[in-house]
Amino acid sequence: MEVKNLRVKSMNHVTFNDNEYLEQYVEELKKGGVNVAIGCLDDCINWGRSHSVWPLTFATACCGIEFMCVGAARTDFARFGWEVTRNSPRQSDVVFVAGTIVNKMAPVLKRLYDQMAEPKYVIAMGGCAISGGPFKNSYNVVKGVNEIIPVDVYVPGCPPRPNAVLYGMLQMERKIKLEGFFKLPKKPAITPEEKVWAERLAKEEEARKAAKGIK
Amino acid sequence: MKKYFTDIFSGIWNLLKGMKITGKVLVSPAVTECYPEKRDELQPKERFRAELTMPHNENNEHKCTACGICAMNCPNQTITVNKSKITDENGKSKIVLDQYLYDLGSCIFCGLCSRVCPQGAIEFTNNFEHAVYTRSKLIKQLNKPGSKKVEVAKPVAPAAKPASAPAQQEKEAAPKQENENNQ
Amino acid sequence: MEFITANNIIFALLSVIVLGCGLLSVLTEKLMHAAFYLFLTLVGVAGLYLQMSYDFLAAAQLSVYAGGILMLFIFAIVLVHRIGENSEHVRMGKKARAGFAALCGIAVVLCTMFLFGNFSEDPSTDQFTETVNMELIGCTLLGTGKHQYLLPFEATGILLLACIIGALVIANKEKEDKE
Amino acid sequence: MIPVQFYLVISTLLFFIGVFGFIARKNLIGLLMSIELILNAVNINFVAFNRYLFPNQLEGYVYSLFVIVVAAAETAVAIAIIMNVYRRMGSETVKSINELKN
Amino acid sequence: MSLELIDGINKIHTLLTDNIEATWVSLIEYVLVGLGFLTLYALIALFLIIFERKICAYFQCRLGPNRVGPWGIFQVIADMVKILTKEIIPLKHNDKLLYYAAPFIVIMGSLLTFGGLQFAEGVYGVDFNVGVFYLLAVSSISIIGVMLAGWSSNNKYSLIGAMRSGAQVISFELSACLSMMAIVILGGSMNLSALMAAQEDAWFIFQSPFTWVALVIYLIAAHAETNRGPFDLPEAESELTAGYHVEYSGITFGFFYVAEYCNLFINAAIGTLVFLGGWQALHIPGCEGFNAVMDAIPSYIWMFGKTLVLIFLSLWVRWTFPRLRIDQLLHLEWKIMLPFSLANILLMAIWVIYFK
Amino acid sequence: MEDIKKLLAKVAPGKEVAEGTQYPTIELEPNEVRAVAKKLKEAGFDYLINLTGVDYTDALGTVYHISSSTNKTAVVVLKTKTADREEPVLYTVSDIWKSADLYEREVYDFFGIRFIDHPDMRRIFLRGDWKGFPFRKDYNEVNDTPTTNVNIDSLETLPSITLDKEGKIIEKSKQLFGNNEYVVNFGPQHPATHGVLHLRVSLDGEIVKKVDPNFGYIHRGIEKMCESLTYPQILPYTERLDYLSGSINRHAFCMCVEKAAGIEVPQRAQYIRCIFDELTRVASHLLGWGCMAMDMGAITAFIYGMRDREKIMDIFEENAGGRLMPAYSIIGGLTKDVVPNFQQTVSDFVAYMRESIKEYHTLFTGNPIATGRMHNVGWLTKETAVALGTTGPTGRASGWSNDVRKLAPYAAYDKVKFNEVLRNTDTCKGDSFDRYIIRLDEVLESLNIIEQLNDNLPTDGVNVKVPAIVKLPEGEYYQRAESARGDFGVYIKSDGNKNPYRVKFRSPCMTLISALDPLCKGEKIADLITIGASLDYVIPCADR
Amino acid sequence: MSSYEIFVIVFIMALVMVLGGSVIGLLLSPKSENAQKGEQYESGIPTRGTSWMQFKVGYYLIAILFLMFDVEAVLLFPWAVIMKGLGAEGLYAVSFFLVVLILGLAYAWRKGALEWK
Ligand code: SF4
Ligand code: SF4
Ligand code: SF4
Repeated sequence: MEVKNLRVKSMNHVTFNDNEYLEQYVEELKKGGVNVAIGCLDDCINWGRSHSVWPLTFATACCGIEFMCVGAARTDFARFGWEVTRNSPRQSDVVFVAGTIVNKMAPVLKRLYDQMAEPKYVIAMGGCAISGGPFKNSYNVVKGVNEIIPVDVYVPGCPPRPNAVLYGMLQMERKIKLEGFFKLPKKPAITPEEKVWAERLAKEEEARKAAKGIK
Repeated sequence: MKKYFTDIFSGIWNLLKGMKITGKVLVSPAVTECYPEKRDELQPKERFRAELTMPHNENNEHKCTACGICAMNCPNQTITVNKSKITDENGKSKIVLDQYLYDLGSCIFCGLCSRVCPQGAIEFTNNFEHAVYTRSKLIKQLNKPGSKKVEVAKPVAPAAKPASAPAQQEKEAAPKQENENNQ
Repeated sequence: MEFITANNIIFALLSVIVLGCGLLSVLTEKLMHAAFYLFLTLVGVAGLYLQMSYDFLAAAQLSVYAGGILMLFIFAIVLVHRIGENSEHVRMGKKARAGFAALCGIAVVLCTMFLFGNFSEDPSTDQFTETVNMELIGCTLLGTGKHQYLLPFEATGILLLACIIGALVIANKEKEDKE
Repeated sequence: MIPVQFYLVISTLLFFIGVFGFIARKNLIGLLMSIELILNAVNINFVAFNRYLFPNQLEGYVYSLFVIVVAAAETAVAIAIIMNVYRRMGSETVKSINELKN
Repeated sequence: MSLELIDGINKIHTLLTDNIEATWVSLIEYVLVGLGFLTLYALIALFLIIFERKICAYFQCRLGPNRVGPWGIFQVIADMVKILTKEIIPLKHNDKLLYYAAPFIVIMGSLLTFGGLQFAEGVYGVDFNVGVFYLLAVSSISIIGVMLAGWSSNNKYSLIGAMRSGAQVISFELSACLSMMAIVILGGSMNLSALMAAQEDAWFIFQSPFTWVALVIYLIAAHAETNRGPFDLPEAESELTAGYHVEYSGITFGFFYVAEYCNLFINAAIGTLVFLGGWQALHIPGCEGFNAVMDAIPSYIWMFGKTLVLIFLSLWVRWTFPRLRIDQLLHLEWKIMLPFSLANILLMAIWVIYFK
Repeated sequence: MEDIKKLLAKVAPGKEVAEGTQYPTIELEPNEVRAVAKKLKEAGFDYLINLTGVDYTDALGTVYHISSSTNKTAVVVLKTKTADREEPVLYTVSDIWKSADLYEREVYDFFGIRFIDHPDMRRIFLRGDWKGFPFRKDYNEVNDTPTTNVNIDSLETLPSITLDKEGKIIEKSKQLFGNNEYVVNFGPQHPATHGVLHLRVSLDGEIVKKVDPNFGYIHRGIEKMCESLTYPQILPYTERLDYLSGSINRHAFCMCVEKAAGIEVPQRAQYIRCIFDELTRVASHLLGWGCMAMDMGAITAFIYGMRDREKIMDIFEENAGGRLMPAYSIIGGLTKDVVPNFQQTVSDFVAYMRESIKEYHTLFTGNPIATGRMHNVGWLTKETAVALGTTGPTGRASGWSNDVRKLAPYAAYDKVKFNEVLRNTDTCKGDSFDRYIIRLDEVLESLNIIEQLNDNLPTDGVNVKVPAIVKLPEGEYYQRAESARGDFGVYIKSDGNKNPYRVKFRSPCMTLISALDPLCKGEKIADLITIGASLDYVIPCADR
Repeated sequence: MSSYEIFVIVFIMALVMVLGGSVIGLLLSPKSENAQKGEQYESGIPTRGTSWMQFKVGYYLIAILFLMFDVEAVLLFPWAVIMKGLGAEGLYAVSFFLVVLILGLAYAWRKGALEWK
């Protein structure tokens, strides 16, 4: 499927951010050659999967409250078929990392993620989950959950308003629709930018450590 | 014995009353706002802080002097101001803004930066649709390529809105008085 | 070909379930598995009753055995038995002896049956499609005449009462023990 | 139709499977389950004979009904006792009953 | 329609018997009937899932699924596709045999009950002599599956959930049984067809005041047996995260999910058949014109309509009340519903003797 | 003030009461603390507000803020310190004031001070394998993100120390749970622990035998971060402590700084701040109500609560520019004036909310299932409440009048008439139902306050000019405020720089969580959830 | 089609459904392996000890009571069917039976077996 042909009800292609990523993703998929029958089956399955993404209840902090709002009457993510929040990782498809992840929580999150059934996705919601956010200088906070688990969509905000979360969910929907289901699972592709980012992070970290040492 | 029966009946009565409430809601219209369908009507209130922007006027000019006060005041180094010293034709050296980098992914929308900016060069808009697949895309360069600082002395008229935020069109009057209130 | 009627196939299937699961149930070392196989056996037996068109009996079998007694077993096993722990390691010798005894018994009974049994006038020609009517069962249970069982019926009531009391007494004893 | 012998064979086999379990099992609950098997075997017998010999009287039928009832009663009390044994001895094998006696 | 359906079936039957050997005919027919059942079963589950989601959303002043297909009706299909393609996790410490057998037992129990229902005039799989009792008996099988599921997962939440579920379902089964007995007294038969015939002129709820008591008791008990709120202790989301099926993933979880919804239907359908006249139209004695109009409505619409009403009631209850605690639950069953249903049986017997 | 000084002279003879401080303060040697504490307790000072650890660079010490449940406005401060930085030990007061239990564990975790005879000296927030004590000024350890779960057994043994006759330290340890106990983990990822609390619950069938709350899954180190931030920069962090009463926390911090720096805030700002506080309280109670209903299985009620809460969020968004985190108060006033139709919106909301509350009562309060689950479950007597320091609605439901808005009025609270909502102590002793109903009553009371403030909004400005860099004079400052969960306190120790030397937030939630174990003992699993919901704690507030 | 055949068909259909579903699921779904996947889920924390439950008398008391009443119901159904025909006589016949059982319930109630301990 082409990125441009991707249908998302009531939103058109250009209103979305970061289409480049999807294009690159499709390119990569195409490299392997697409079997028509499989491609069709892929589309069917992906249609189903993209409209039935059950989140794991995982809220650690303030973003969790906004996440509750997403589920409440005003925004109602049930409209997208996402409403069945499962408490058991076995039955859920996506983790909304809503809130700060600290060192003590990191292994728990990792364990939960590991225990989820494939295919599984991660949405980092809020500054804390993306980069440590407000607490990125803290001694105990994980600087972005992608240090522990692969993240599919980043929803910035502190906390993001419910509609922003919906927007993130639509992004997720688009991504799932493009995937080659029979080529799953594979590690999320690490783009060059991501690498740069990681290096930058490492540098920051070193600088911080050095600064502490001097004191 | 009497209590046993009254308990049962009052219990049932109260349960029915509860069901009446939900039944009433069942027939009244839903309060759900359909976000992507009614996207245009559902812009947040104008004061809502969702993204830091640097307004540019029609000549692609902004007001930032690259003083770095905002970056200094930011609690978690969300803003990076890269500046360079240049000598202009008059031989005077001055500092110009190279890159104004803003990390949407770690901003906490405290509004401190825009409050402390002596030039009023940055302000918040309420465009909240930022979700991306790559984290590095969240780092935004706020000054547009090729832009430079306006030469007019302050205070300046409010600059034109960047084209990327169409929702901002109706919001014109607000910034002026806001600037006055800034401490 | 005349053997391969749906009826016979089903009978074969049911007997395989009954005997196979019965056997597994005594052979398996895990108690919960034994209960599970026992469950299948009971369902199979209910199937046999059904095949004979004794549907009330089949339903009673399901309701009391599969729904009630087995639940009790499962509760008991959950409460006194750990998962993953094999129930017992019966010595081979004991098993062999038991097996021998059982085989002997089977041999004796079957021999008796087929040597002395008189199956010449095969009564199986009856078609059992007509079911026992419920009124008949009711009258049999509640009547006082010959071949009617009101007295045992009432006695069952007392038996059940005795059971309730007995079980409660034992349970209360436990509480006292605890205190 | 299925000749009556078949039922008898099944019932015999099931009966002795139960007997085997009764002898071979150490665990009290296991024992009880074997008893259930035996009772079921008997029931099959009752029912089959009733069906084949006196389809219009319900002797065997009612008997098996009562057997089911009694089985329920027996299990209930037996399990209550097993629980008690378990609480005292911390195990539910035949041996613990013997120990209980002493 | 139902009669045409039977006609059609007969035609197929003759067509087949004319051409193929009898054994094969019956085999083919078995397969067809089986598949028919399965399809109906699955369709009902799918329909109920979306029905509940929508209704629940309206109770909560939300919209519910509305983006997949018109009014979101394809939502469940998406769910089904998703759940089918989800990984089945190989657990480490579970009891494999029972773990995989448990969904089978649950589905079996619910399908067996399903097979004993009547869907319209003359449309049923089997017409047992002991119809009502059969339904009660086979529906008690599912709980064994639930217990095994909880135990074999080797997880503390699931074990506690299973134990609760066991205690709850067996308790409420009693009341369901006894309330049904009241109807059997009134109708004088356990056979569903006979009960239907007895309701031709007036549904049972219009025949005796005690039927109402029985109906209420039955509805509560049936609701409790489906393990749905306010009786969802076994899967109490906020206590045990997901209860007895906490370790099940993918389609194995899907089975529990489907069975839950089908049980919802089955229980409502039994309630309809036994209390509300099943597929019988609403008749008012002496009001011929009205009766004729009612008769014009096909029987399957009556059946499903009434069932939906009962389902809606149960959803209403579910989405209004908080969950009971286990002692409240037992109090409700053993100290309120059981005495009431025992008394109800006696009263019904007296009623039948003196007023019928 | 005077009689407290007299009292202090009596309980601690020979100790001078420091001059020029906000509260009467005395400094004690470590070994005197217990004796003085005991005497103070006997004199009626039975409520330990706060216990703060401080690193004085040359010494490590603790600061105790103590108040009384009878003489409510009285606050005294004790201080003690030890110069030993290698093996610092102090004496526990956890047997005198029960709430000190967790506070002392916290001090141990942050500063490494061990308390003699404290029964449970495990780390509280940080992982058992954490290196170093982060709040010490010389802390420079590096801790990597761990990827494996902590060996849970490190939570099983409770280390403690005691003194033998010669005064030598003896290490002891105790087992928390028996080997055969059935211990179930509730949380950190659990729908009913309101975030990431980790409860280890020992069960006997359905009955709860013991609850061991395990904190720290959201310990973000805010207090330590504050030490390197300027005062305006700290403000956004206060909102993220207890995000459900964010505005109130922010208000409290602003007040603390303003008082210390001598900044006079205009009346209009004070009024608006109070309106926002009360709106926050209403929003928080609505969420609390909804969550309680949801935890008890009534999901619909939760959605109704959230529906009405959205109206408050709208007001916040329109005026302050944030929903959950309004970020409205700043040092010296407010960021902006309210929008012109503010008053109208608020009074509409008040009217709407009053109707809604009635609906809530019919829907949930009257429900026999709900009442059956809440009545007689989780008794919290007034004495226990005071001892544990469970303030706020929880304490008031037990009949302990502790509303800071009443006993130390701040901002505009002395200008409005309102009642402190207390549950009648004769008929109820503080069970879950009391804690439930008091929240709805408080909402009504808050609506009254809002109405009064809203009708009399002054028209002077909303902020005053403050210096670009706020510096507080050297000293210690403490400010209490009534957050939605109770007595919120800000402790600032300043050394005159633009950054505070030490900041401590008195979290009302930590003490609430400490009430879980005594309340849940002997109740059922379902009650554990109900009690937890009725206490209405917010974990990030406790973990900070 | 006679009754038990449906019984068997449905049995087989249940098998088909479960097996078919599982096979499709196993074939289609992507798999991944990691050390923690097969471990028990307990809110993300490794479980402590076995998940075996402590002995609890309440559950089996309920089960026993249920069993007794279930048996009673089974015996009462034939009576219920012919109740109409028997008239008052039938009522007397079972009333003894019923009273005995109600006594049982009353006894259990008095003994507190119906409370949850
Ligand atoms: S991103 Fe902001 S709102 Fe979200 S959890 Fe972190 S601090 Fe809270
Ligand atoms: S935005 Fe304002 S404060 Fe920041 S560098 Fe530019 S002029 Fe200075
Ligand atoms: S809003 Fe706050 S966090 Fe964001 S850039 Fe401005 S000062 Fe930094």
